[in-house]
Amino acid sequence: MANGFEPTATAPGTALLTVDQLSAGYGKIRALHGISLTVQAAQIVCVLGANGAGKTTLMRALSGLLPVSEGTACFDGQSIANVPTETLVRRGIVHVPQGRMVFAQLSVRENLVLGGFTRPAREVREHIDHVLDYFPRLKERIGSRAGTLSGGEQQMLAIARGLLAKPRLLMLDEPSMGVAPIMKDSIFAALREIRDRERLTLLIVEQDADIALDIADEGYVIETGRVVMQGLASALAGNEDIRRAYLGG
Amino acid sequence: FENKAQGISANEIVLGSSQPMTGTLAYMGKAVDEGIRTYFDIVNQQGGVHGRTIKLITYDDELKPAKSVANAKLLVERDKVLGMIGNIGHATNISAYSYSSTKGVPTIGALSISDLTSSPPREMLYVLPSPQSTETAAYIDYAVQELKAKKIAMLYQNDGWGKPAYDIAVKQLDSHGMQLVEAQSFERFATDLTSQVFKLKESQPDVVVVYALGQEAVQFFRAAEKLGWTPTVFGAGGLNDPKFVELLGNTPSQLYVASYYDAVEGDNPAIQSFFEHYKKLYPNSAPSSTALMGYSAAAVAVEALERAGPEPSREKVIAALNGMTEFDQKIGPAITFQALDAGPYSRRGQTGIALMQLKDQKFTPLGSGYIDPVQR
Amino acid sequence: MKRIFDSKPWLAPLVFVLLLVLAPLFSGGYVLYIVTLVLIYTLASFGTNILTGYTNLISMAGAVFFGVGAYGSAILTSHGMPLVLAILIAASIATVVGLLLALPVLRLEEVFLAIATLGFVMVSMELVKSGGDFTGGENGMGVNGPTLLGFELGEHAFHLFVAAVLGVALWFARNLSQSRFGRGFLAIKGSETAARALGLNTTSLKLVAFGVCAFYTGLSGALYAPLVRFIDPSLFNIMVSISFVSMVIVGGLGSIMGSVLGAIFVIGAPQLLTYFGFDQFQRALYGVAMILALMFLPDGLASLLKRKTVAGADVPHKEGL
Amino acid sequence: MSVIEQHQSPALSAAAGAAPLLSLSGVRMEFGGIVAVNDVSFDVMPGTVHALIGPNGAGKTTTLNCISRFYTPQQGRMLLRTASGVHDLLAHKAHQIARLGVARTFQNLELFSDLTVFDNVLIARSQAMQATLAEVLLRLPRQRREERQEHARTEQILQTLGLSAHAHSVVRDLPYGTQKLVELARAMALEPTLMLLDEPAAGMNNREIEQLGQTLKQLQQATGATLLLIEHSMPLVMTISDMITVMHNGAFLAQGTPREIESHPAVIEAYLGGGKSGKRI
Amino acid sequence: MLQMIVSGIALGAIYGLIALGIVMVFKATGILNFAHGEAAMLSAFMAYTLMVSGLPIWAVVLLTLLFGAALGMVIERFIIRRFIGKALLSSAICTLGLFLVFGDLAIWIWGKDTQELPSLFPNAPIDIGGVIVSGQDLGVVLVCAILAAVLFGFFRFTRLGIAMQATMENPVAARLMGIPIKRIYALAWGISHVIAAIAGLLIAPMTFVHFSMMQHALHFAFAAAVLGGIGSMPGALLGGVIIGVSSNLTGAYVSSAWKDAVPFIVMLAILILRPQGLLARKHIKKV
Ligand SMILES: Nc1ncnc2c1ncn2[C@@H]1O[C@H](COP(=O)(O)OP(=O)(O)OP(=O)(O)O)[C@@H](O)[C@H]1O
Ligand SMILES: Nc1ncnc2c1ncn2[C@@H]1O[C@H](COP(=O)(O)OP(=O)(O)OP(=O)(O)O)[C@@H](O)[C@H]1O
Ligand SMILES: CC(C)C[C@H](N)C(=O)O
Ligand SMILES: [Mg+2]
Ligand SMILES: [Mg+2]
Repeated sequence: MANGFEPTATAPGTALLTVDQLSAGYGKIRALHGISLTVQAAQIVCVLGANGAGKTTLMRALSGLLPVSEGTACFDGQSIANVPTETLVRRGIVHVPQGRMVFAQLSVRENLVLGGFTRPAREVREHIDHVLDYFPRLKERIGSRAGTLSGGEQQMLAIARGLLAKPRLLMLDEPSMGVAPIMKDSIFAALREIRDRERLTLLIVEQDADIALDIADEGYVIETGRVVMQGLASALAGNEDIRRAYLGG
Repeated sequence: FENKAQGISANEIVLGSSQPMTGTLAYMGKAVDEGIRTYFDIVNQQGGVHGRTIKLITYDDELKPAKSVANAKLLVERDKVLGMIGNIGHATNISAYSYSSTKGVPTIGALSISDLTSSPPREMLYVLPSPQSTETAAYIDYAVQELKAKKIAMLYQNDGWGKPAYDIAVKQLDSHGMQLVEAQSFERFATDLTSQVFKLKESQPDVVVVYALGQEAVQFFRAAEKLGWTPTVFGAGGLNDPKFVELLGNTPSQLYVASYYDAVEGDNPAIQSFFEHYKKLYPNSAPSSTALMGYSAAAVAVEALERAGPEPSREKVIAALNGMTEFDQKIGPAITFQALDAGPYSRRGQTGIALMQLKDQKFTPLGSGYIDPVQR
Repeated sequence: MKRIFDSKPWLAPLVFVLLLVLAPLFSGGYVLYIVTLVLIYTLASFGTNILTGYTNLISMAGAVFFGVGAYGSAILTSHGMPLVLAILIAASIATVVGLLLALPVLRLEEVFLAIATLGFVMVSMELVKSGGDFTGGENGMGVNGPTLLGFELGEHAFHLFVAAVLGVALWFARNLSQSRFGRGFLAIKGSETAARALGLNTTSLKLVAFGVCAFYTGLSGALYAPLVRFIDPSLFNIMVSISFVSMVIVGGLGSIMGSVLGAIFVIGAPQLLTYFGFDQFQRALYGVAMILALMFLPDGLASLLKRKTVAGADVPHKEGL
Repeated sequence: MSVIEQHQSPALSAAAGAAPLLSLSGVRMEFGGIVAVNDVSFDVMPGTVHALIGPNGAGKTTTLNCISRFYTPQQGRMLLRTASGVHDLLAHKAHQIARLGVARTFQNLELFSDLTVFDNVLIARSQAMQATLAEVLLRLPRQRREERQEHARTEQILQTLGLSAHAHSVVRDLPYGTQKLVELARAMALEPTLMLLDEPAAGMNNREIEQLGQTLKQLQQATGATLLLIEHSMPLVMTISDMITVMHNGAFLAQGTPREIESHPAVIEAYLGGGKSGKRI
Repeated sequence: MLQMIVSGIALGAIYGLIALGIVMVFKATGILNFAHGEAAMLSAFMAYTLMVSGLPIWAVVLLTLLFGAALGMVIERFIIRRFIGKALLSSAICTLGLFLVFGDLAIWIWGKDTQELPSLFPNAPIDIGGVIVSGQDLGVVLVCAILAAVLFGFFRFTRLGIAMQATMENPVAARLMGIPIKRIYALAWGISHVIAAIAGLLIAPMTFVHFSMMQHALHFAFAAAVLGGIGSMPGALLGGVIIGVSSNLTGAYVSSAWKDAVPFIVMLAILILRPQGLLARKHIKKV
C-alpha cells in the first residue's frame, strides 16, 4: 500500500490486549498491584491517574522494559509478560515513552529511520514522508540533530517515530506533554484519523483528561497501582463526581 | 646443623630472588631465573653443597621498586631465605637492599650493569656483571683505535639503561678529543625507529653505537636496510643472544657486541654442558647470554656457600663473599670483590667484557680476550 | 532510606580502618609494609575519588601528582629538610601543579579530559628524565628513610605516622564531602547545567576538586618515597594513573570507604596472590578478580558494606529507565 | 489600546509608574542559520506573573536561555533591575545570573537525579553559605552553624511544597510530576527575585495544575518574586498571569492581559487554535 | 623533511588502525576498550601459530580475522554485556582487567619470547623522488584509509550503523525501536576485533610478535582516537597521522627524547581549541 499501512488481521470487537491482575515494580518496590484492563482492536483506550499512580510503570511493564512479577498480559492471544522489548516491537507493540527519549545526537531523519527499524527500509522511506505530513514542523528540521529541537518538537518526533514502526498497538505515555494547544488538538485528531483509517489500536496515558476522554472510547483511572474506575470514555467524562474525585478541574 | 631463621635446614638451603616475571622485561627475569635453577639443579644432582640441596624461591616484581621491597620482606620474613640472589635491575636492587641490609641479608649476585648499582659500593650488595662504563668505553676505544673511526653516532634507549651508556660514550669520546656526530633516542617498545635511523644515516657515521635490545635493535637494522644503509654497529651487551640473531636474520651490516661471558654457542665446555642441562629442564627456552647471568649468580652463591662451610650463616656467607678474589666462574672473567673502600668497583664481581662480532648468524669472539678499560 | 551526608555510618568504617592500622603492628615486616603501602595509596585513592567519584572528572594525571609528591619529598629531605615539612611542601607543590594543569583542560569532558591529562603524564616523565642531578634523571634517586624530629622512624613508627596522616586526611575528606564544596562536586556530576543555574561557579569548584585531588595524591607520593627508598621516572607511568582510577572504580565511586577498599584491592590483592603462592599468573588472576568484581559489584566493593556508600555518588551517570 | 500597541511596553511601565524588573530589547539568537529568536523585546514588571507563550519552536526556551545566560544572543540587550542597580545580563556568566537573584527551572528536567530530593534543594542553598575551604575542612563553628541553618531551611522549603514525604527519596525514582515539583523547590531555594519557569506544569493533571497555580501565586505573594512563566497549559496561564507575551517563529507576536490574548485573532490562529486545549477551563 | 613526514604518515596509520577499532566499539557501545591492543596482540600470535603450522598466507589471514571476530563476540557475551548502559568508567576499568588477563594469557600460551611474522606486503623499499617508503608502509596506510572509509559509510549511511549509534546513546530507547541491542553489542565487538586482528597482522611485521608489542602504540592510538573526536573514523586516521607526523618531526628536528611527549602536547593544544576533537560533531545538550 502506498502509505505503508496494511490492514491488521484482527477483527474489530475482539480483544487485542488483555491484562489480568498484573503486578510489576522496581526491585522490591511494587508500583502496580494487580491491574486488569482490556483493549479491543482499533479502540482508543486512555489511562488516567494522578502523578505517581503507576501509569508509566504500566506501560513499561507492557513493553517489556520492566519485569512482570504477577499476573498475565496477552497480546493477540500470545503472552507478552516478560518478553523482550525488541520482540514485542516486531509483534506490533510500540511504546512512545514519557520524556521523549529521542536520540539527541542523531538527525531527525535518522531518528525516524530507526522508528522503522523492524520494517523493510524502502517501505519506511516512503512512510516517513507520509507521517511528516502530520508534523510540518519536523519536515522543516529533517536534517537537524534531534537534540537541537524544542521540547514540543521533540515530542512530535517521538510520536512520529512511534508511528513509523507501523504498530498494531501504539502506547503513548503523555503524548501531549509540552505540546502547544493547537498542536495538541491536531495530534489527537491525527491519531483518531489514523485509527479510523489504519485500524491502529491506541493505549494512551494522558494528564489532560478532557482531551483524552474526548478521543478515547474507553477510559481507566488508576491510583497507587490499582484500577479504581473504568468505563466508556463518555461516561467518565460526563460524571461530575468522577471528575472531581480523580480528574481535577 | 640447622638455622631455620636463616634458611638453613639439615638438608636444604633456601635462597630468594625477585625478578621481573611479568611486564616488559619479563623475558629477562625468566631467563635469569631458569639459569639459576639450572645451575642449582646441576649442583643438587651432585649432592648439593655440604650435603644440602639449594632451593630457590622467586617472586615477580615487574621491575617495580615498591614490589621488590615487598618481595624482599616476604623472602626474608616468611620464607626465611639465607640471602637474595640474581635480582635484576638497578632501582629494584637498591630499594630491596634498603630493607634487606637492615636485616643483615646479603644480595649474592645482583644483576645490574648500571654503574650506580655498585657505586657507591654497598656493603651487602654484590653486583656481578661488568658495568656499563666498561662496555661502552670499550666500544668507543675499539672503534677509535682499531677501526679508526672518525665519526661516531649513537642510538640509545631513553631510560636508566640507555642514557647512562650515552653519557659514558660522550665522556670516553671526549678523552679521545672527539664528539658524537649524532645522538638519537627512543622509548622501549617503540613502534617505529625510522626517524631516528634517518637522522643517524644523514650524519654519515663510520660507527654507530646502538643501545637497543631485542626487537628495537632488529627494527634499527630493518629501518637501515629500508633506507639503503649498511652501518657498522656496536650493539649493547644484551644483544649477545641467539634469539636476537634469529629475529635479525641475515644483515649486510657489521655488528659488534660486548659479552660478559664467553659465546653462548661457542666451545666453552662449561657453557656447553650448562645449556645441555638447561635445555633438558626448559625445552621451550632458547639458550641466551641472559641465562648465563643466572649461571654466574648461582655459581657465586654456590662458591660462597662452599666457603662458608658445613655450618653456614649469613655472616659466614658475607665473609666468604668479601674474601672472594679471582673466583673462576668458568664462563667468563674471574669474580673478585674488594674491600668496601677500594673504590667504585669494589662490589662489582667482574669488570671485563669480550668483544664479539656477528659472523654467519653467530657471535664469535674477536679474539682480543676480555677488555677491561676500568682496570681496577 | 538513603540519606547523603549522614554522619552516623562512620562508626563501622572507623573500626575497620583502626583494624587496618593496628593489626599489622603485631606482625610487622611484610604484612606491615603492604598495609603501610595500602594506607599510602588510600590517600591517592581519596584524592582521585573526589575528582572522579564526586565531580565526575576523569583525570589520568594522578601519576603526575604522585610523582611530584614523591620527588618533592625525596629532594627536600635529601637537602636536610625535616620529613613532615618536606611532605607538606611536596604535597603543596603537587597542588599547584594540579591547579596549573587543570586550568587549560577544564573545558574538556570525559574521555577527552582523560586522554588530555594522559598527555601530562607523558610530558612530565620526559621532564623528570631530563632533570639531571636534581632528579637523578633516568637513573632515579635513592631516598632517605623516614625521620621525625631527628629520630629515624622504624617501620612500625612510620606506619603509625602514615596512619595518623591518613586519619587527618580522612577527617578532612569527610568534612569536605559534607559541605557546600562536596555537594557542589556532586552537583557538577549530576548536571553541570543545573549547577550553574543554581549559582555554583563550576569552574572554580572543578579547580578545587583538582587541587584537592592533587594534594592528596601528592601527599601519597610524598609518603611513598621514604617508604620505598627509591624513586625513578617510572613513577610517571600511565599505569600508575590508571591504578588510582581503578581503585576508585573497583572500590566504589563517591564512597570514601570505597577508596580504602579500592586501595586494598588494587595494591593489596596482587601482593596477597603472591603471598599465597599464586605469583605465576598473578596479573591474570588479579585481572580476573577485577573483572568479576566489576561485573558483580558494579557499585564497587563498598556496596558490600552497603550503608557506608554515599548515596547518589555511586549511581551510574548514564540515563537509565 | 490595542494589544499590539502595548508592545511599546516601556511606555506602559512608565505609565504604571514602575520600572521594569527585566527588560529585553532586540534580542536575536541564531544557530547556524536557524533563527530561534528574532529581534524580541519585552519588559517584565516587578511583582507580576508574566507568561511567555507561543507555538512549539517559537523560541521561548531559547529566550529563557539567553536571559539565564546559557546562550549569548548575537544581538540585543537584556537589563535586570535589582536593589543594587541595573545590571547588563550580557556582562554576566550563568552562575552569576543566579547570584543576581534569577532562578530558573528547565523544560527537560535538569535535576541531580542520583541525589535525594533533600540534597537537590540543599545544593541550591550553597550561595547562602560563606564558610571558606579551610573552615570546611576543620569544621569550624561557622561551617557547623551554616550547615545546621541550611538543613533547617531546606526542610522548610520542602514542607512548603509538600515534598517532605519524599525528602529522602532519590530523585530518579520519583514520578515525573513530582520531579517537576522538585525543580521548582530547588529554584525557590535560591530565594530569587525573578523566577524563570519553563513549563512547570508539564506532566501534571488538571487538579495538580490548579494546585501548582495556587502555590505559585502564594509564593509570589509571600516573597514578592516576579515570575516569567513559559507554559502550554492555558488553564494555568490564563488564571495566574498578569501579562502575557506571545512569540511566533522566533519573533514577538503579541502582548496583553489574559483576556486580550485569549481573543487575539493572530494568537488564536498561530497558537490557541479552535479546539479544547486552547481554552481556559 | 619530506621523508620524515611520509614515514610519519606511515607510523600514524598504525596508530590510526588501532584507533579505528577503539572508536568503532566506543561509537556503538560507549565502552573505552583498553584491551583492544592486547586483542590485536593475541591475533598476531594466532597468526604466528598458524603461519608456523605451514598454512598458506591467505588461510592464515582468513583464520586470524575469524579468530578476531570470535574473540570479540566471546568477550562481549560473557563480560561486556553486563555493562550495557552502565557508566563509562566501570566498563573501561573492566577492560583493563582484560588487558592484564590477555597479557598473561599470551605468555602462558606463547611464552615470553619475541617471534616474527612476515609482512603481507612486499617489503622492498620504493624510492619516490628521494622519499623512501616500504611496501609495508604503503600497505598499512592503504588498508587504514580503506577501513576508515568503509566504517565511515557504515555509520553514516546504513541503518545498522545508525542503530549502533542509537544503542550507545540510549539503550532503552533503542530497544523501544525494536533494535536488538545485545546483538548490536555482539556485532560491534565482533567487528572491532576483526579490525584488531587486521591491526595485529599489519603491525606485527614491524614490532614483532611478543606479549607487549602493542603497549607502546596503545597510548598513541588512544590519543589519535580522541584527537579525531572518538566518534569519527576519518578522525581516527587523521588523529593518527597528526600524532605520527608530529612525533617524527620532533624526533628529527627537536630531540628524539621528546618524540613521545610532543605529540601529546600537540593533541592537548588542539583539544583546547576544539574540545570535541577534530572531526567529530559537538555533543548536543540542549536545556
Ligand atoms: N525507577 C524507579 N525506581 C523506583 N521506584 C520508581 C521508579 N520509577 C517510578 N517509581 C515509583 O513507582 C510509582 C509509580 O510511578 P510512575 O512513574 O509509574 O507514575 P506515573 O503515574 O507515570 O506518574 P506521572 O504522571 O508523574 O508520570 C511511584 O511511586 C514512583 O515513585
Ligand atoms: N542549540 C540549537 N541548535 C539549533 N537549533 C536550535 C537550538 N536551540 C533551539 N533551536 C531551534 O530554535 C527553535 C526554538 O526553540 P525553543 O526551544 O526556544 O522553542 P520553544 O519555544 O521553547 O518551543 P517548545 O514550546 O516546543 O518548548 C526551534 O526550532 C529549535 O529547533
Ligand atoms: C641486566 C641489565 C642488562 C639491564 C638492567 N635493567 C640494568 O639495570 O642494568
Ligand atoms: Mg508517568
Ligand atoms: Mg521550550
